Amino acid sequence: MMKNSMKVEFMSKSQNEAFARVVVASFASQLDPTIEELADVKTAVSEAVTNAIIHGYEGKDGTVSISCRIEDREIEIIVEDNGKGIEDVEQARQPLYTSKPELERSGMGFTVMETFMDIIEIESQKDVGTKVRMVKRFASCEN
Amino acid sequence: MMKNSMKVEFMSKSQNEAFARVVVASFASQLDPTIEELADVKTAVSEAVTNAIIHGYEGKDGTVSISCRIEDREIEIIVEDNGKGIEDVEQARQPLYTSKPELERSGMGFTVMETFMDIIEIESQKDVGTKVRMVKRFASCEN
Amino acid sequence: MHIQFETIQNHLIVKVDGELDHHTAEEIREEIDKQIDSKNIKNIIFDLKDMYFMDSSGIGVVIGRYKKVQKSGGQAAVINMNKRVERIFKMSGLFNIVKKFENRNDAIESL
Amino acid sequence: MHIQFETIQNHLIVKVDGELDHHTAEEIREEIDKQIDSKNIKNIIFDLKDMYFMDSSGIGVVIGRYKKVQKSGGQAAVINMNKRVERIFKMSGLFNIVKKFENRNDAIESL
Ligand SMILES: Nc1ncnc2c1ncn2[C@@H]1O[C@H](COP(=O)(O)OP(=O)(O)O)[C@@H](O)[C@H]1O
Ligand SMILES: Nc1ncnc2c1ncn2[C@@H]1O[C@H](COP(=O)(O)OP(=O)(O)O)[C@@H](O)[C@H]1O
Repeated sequence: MMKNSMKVEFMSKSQNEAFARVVVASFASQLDPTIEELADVKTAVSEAVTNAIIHGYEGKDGTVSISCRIEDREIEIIVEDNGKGIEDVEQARQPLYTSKPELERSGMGFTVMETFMDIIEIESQKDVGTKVRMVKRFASCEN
Repeated sequence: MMKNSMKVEFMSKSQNEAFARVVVASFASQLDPTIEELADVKTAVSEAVTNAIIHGYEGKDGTVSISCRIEDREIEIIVEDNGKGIEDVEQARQPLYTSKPELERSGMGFTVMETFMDIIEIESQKDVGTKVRMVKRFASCEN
Repeated sequence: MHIQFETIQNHLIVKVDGELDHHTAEEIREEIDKQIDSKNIKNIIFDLKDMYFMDSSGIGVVIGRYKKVQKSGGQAAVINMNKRVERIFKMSGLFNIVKKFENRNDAIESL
Repeated sequence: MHIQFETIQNHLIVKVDGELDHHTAEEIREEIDKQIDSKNIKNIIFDLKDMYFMDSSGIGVVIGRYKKVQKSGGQAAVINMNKRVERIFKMSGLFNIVKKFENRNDAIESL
């Protein structure tokens, strides 16, 4: 059984969105996912990290953290910020809901995460921060 | 002026050596280093992380951390473990000195780090751990 | 990320290569709007042949450009999209406002 | 990492592709030693054409194989090495024990 874990923390700067995708993809690649599965993970991570930067910290300085755990064919990814939090998580999860239409946000971030990952759980507290937990199970490899 | 920082922590497993190289290289690539400069950084990181895993933790479970800070054209990389520590740092830095010849270690790890990075500082305490601080200054980019 | 423009009649063809995320969206948005504002553009055609990554920030960019050209009676279209980007377009209902064509000739003829 | 073997007369040609670090060193070491032990090998030639990364763990692997073939009077050589790997070889004095050749024919002729 394959077990591994890592945690990465970085500044809430938009150039770190691409960095976050590379880090998680590189870690996930130990499980030999398909290109499609890896793209799913990258997209979901991109959404959660972008949300932390623009909604959690609203462009101000802060730290975003990503914890990853691998077990068997499964990867768990937790993206956390200590930003402003989400008051109504139910509403936030609705497709097309966005609190920042002026930034041309589409309100599809959580929908994308839900579509590409197997599990997504959101924990958030106003003025404390947000924690998005996502799990993806990769198909068994042939070898 | 470009400033950015990140920290990554991972288990002391040898498959994470490649992961560590990718993470640092991906972060450093923000500074548009040359391929050669990026390879220098990857090699130095590989040496320090390998040392933490085989000498610091001696194959046992532990956590290795890497902190990176970018400022202007400079990257600072700190690789840390909470392993057994180095009793004689002077001796450890000698080319060809290794405490594990039975593992076919060459004793060239610190020499490689010194050659490829501009600054390397080692802080270590027996049974507490080891901290290797490295700095590399990238050539100014033309654009 | 790399962006290229071509104007054919009053169609603006925008080829976005690389990654379209929140970080690159801002630059892409600005550059496209500059083109639309400075030239006599009616319709916008996104060529996504070499777009390797897009997340929901890209949806926002496309909707925003659609709204902009729509104001003066224009339309938005997309060509050369891969399966992955198509999935994100579908998920967000983008095909209700942006037409998909196989290639630029089909797009130009139909718009 | 990917490793390929070819035996020409009593020369073992080992082509290591990819990354040679501490993690991959163990497998490389084992596979090479199995070849040396099971075949009638005298000399070992490392073909590093597609080795994209090597750190000091690679030095250990090369020295170890050199010592092994040397016991029975064999030699070690390296071909197709890039500038980077060459620098690491130089730094560690490896050229005192391992000869460098341009290609396999030169190596086979001279060993
Ligand atoms: N990390 C976060 N911190 C605070 N608010 C958040 C966070 N993530 C999401 N939200 C809220 O949830 C809403 C919906 O998020 P999402 O579906 O990703 O769409 P979008 O990012 O396009 O607005 C956001 O508009 C925001 O109000
Ligand atoms: N993180 C560490 N923890 C404990 N000991 C270390 C650490 N890093 C290096 N050392 C000691 O320093 C010696 C020299 O290290 P190095 O030059 O990298 O050569 P090598 O790894 O080939 O032994 C090691 O053999 C070991 O005794």
